[in-house]
Amino acid sequence: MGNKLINIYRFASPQAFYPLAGKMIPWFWTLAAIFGIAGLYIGFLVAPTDAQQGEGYRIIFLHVPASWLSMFIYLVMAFWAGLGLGFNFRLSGMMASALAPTGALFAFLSLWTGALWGKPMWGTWWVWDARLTSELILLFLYVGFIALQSSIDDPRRADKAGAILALVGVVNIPIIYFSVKWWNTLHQGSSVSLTKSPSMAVTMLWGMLLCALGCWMYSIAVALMRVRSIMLERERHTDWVRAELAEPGEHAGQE
Amino acid sequence: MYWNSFSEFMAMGNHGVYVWGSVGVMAILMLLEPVLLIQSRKNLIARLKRQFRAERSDANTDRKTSPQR
Amino acid sequence: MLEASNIECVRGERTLFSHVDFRLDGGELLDLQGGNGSGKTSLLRMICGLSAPANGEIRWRGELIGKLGEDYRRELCFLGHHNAIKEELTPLENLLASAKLADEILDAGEALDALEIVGLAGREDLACRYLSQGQKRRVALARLVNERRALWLLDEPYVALDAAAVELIAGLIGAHLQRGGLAVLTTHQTVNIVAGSVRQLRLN
Amino acid sequence: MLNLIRAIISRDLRLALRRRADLVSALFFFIIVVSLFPLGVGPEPELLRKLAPGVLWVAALLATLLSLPRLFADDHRDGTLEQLALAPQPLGLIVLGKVLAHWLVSGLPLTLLAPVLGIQFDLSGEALWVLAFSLLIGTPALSGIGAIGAALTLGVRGGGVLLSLLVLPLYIPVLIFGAGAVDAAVIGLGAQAHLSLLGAMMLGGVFFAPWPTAAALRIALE
Repeated sequence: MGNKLINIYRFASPQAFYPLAGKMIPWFWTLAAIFGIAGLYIGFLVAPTDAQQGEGYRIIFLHVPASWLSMFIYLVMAFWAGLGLGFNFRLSGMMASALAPTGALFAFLSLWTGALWGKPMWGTWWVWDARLTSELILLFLYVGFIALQSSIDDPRRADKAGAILALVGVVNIPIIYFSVKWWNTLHQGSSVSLTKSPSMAVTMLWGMLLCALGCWMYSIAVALMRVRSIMLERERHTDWVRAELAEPGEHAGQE
Repeated sequence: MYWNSFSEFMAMGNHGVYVWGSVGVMAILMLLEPVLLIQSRKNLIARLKRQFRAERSDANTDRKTSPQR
Repeated sequence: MLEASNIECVRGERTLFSHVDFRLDGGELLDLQGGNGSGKTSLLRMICGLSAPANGEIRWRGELIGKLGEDYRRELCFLGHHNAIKEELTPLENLLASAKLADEILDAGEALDALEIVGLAGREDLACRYLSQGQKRRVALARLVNERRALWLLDEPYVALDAAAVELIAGLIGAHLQRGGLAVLTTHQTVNIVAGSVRQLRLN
Repeated sequence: MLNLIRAIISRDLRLALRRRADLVSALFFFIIVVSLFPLGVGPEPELLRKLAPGVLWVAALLATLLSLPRLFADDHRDGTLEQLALAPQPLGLIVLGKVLAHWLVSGLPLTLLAPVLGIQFDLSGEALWVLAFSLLIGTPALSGIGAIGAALTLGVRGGGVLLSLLVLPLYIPVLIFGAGAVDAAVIGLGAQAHLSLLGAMMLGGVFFAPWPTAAALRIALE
């Protein structure tokens, strides 16, 4: 029991995680490339056209994964943040800050692809559709999180404050989504919904899933890259960073 | 394979601008993010190395001057 | 009763102090000394439980102060760097409000007496905005007159006070120690406190 | 416990009354913003009736936001916040008291003022009632949720703007149901569903929000 705890702490220490993350990054890039290429191949080259929406529907293979990831990353971010707040792991706060920009990127991409989809479907770039509106609010939440963390100098306080914000955000997201949906149905029932294709063909589903997996692997790879930089920056006064950055041949001369 | 020709593929049934606009922006941003990360990481490492070297040379000069004191 | 072992304080990247140990029992006073930026205030805030030490632990009656929580806070009286008085309120209102927030019973008569003792007679109904720095400090210190909690934590209590007031506060602290209370002070100057035993701790 | 909350409220109210200028300027901000809209969009009663719920609610939101930065900043500056954090009661209860006091000096006056401004927008009698009632139960939620943001940005660079960035997205559900209730009343539909959801949000905002706020305050004091 005690041993296990020590192991978790060891893993959670930046010193142990830094080289591990470095080894994992190429693997996640490879997976991202495989899934992404497979998904795009199915989505753009194999899948048949949609009778109702024409070829424009193929944006779904980008839009839906981006939306999923933007929401999923917020959840993961809040999970790390909560873990950091509860158990005082240094690593979790760093993970949360490393995830936020990628989540914001996906929220933006979801809005962008949504707008480019809306134009041919609804004849307008922007519709106050429940999904798009919630996605916009999610982007605001990400921006708030990043802005809060970047305006606090002490990284420990930044982590904790960000964690509280992320947790409050996670509690609020369902409420926001529900309220926006309610508001939407009262004001205008949009006839075409982005995901409600009459019959979601199996190939389409596969394409979407593979693209989403690709985006997921991409997020992990990018987040690991970012967290490594954050570790170096924050732990720059520790010995392990010095050892990590020591030029070859210098080790002998140091002592 | 669903498409008959490359030009048909590019046209996307008259929705080419929207489809390729989505694909293009998404591809650019998703490539840009890691590139920027690698860039900033290089800068960070260079900065830290400079800092460590400066500290080391400070320490060395201290050692040299200390016997005179 | 109050024990600290192996305390370490880190501010930003700098370690202000480490391996600080002390033990304080009833009737004893701990005088924290050290230059500016040596971490006196930080240590005092750790003893309060406002901030957590980077390393080490602080115990009150044998229990960790973080575990005790409200039970610990019920026994301590902290006077910080700031006076914690409201400029818009009068000295009397300030004193009554702070007693209420600290969950203490203090009637207006006792409060007036306390203000008189610290030399603010006649100024009870003047908004604190119109008082001098030293007088504001006296308003804050008037709390100590009727304070019967076991542990006093005072950050630079003598700042901005004249010699007579310093004498008076030293007397209040002395009486507190004689009742068996504990006190931790941070100071720049040494002031004689007549009762109890004084321990000193220098932080560099 | 109730004594403590009462003590906090009476202290904060007394302080607010000694500093009436702040209170009044937030109210005038509300009045001015609301009055700007007819000047911007034209005086057609039909259009104004349609805009009224949204305009009044958004203005109330902004007016609340205006007074939020000072919720903890004064106490933080003069050291009172440390004393509150060291009081032998849960900090969450103290925050609850401060939230209620904040509502009494910002939300309640807005509620009382809103029907008068609603007349400018040609709202019917019933719509005015619903407007006042929706603000009455909606503004406590604004104070409660806003307190989280105020605590998180305490003593932080660019606090005021950052505060709006953090808090406004969280206000959206309150805005939707608050303005929606008035809207429903204007159209002649029942506003009850909106109002009960708003009531639920108020309970959540007032009784749940003080705890994360207290945690954020402790972080700010560290």
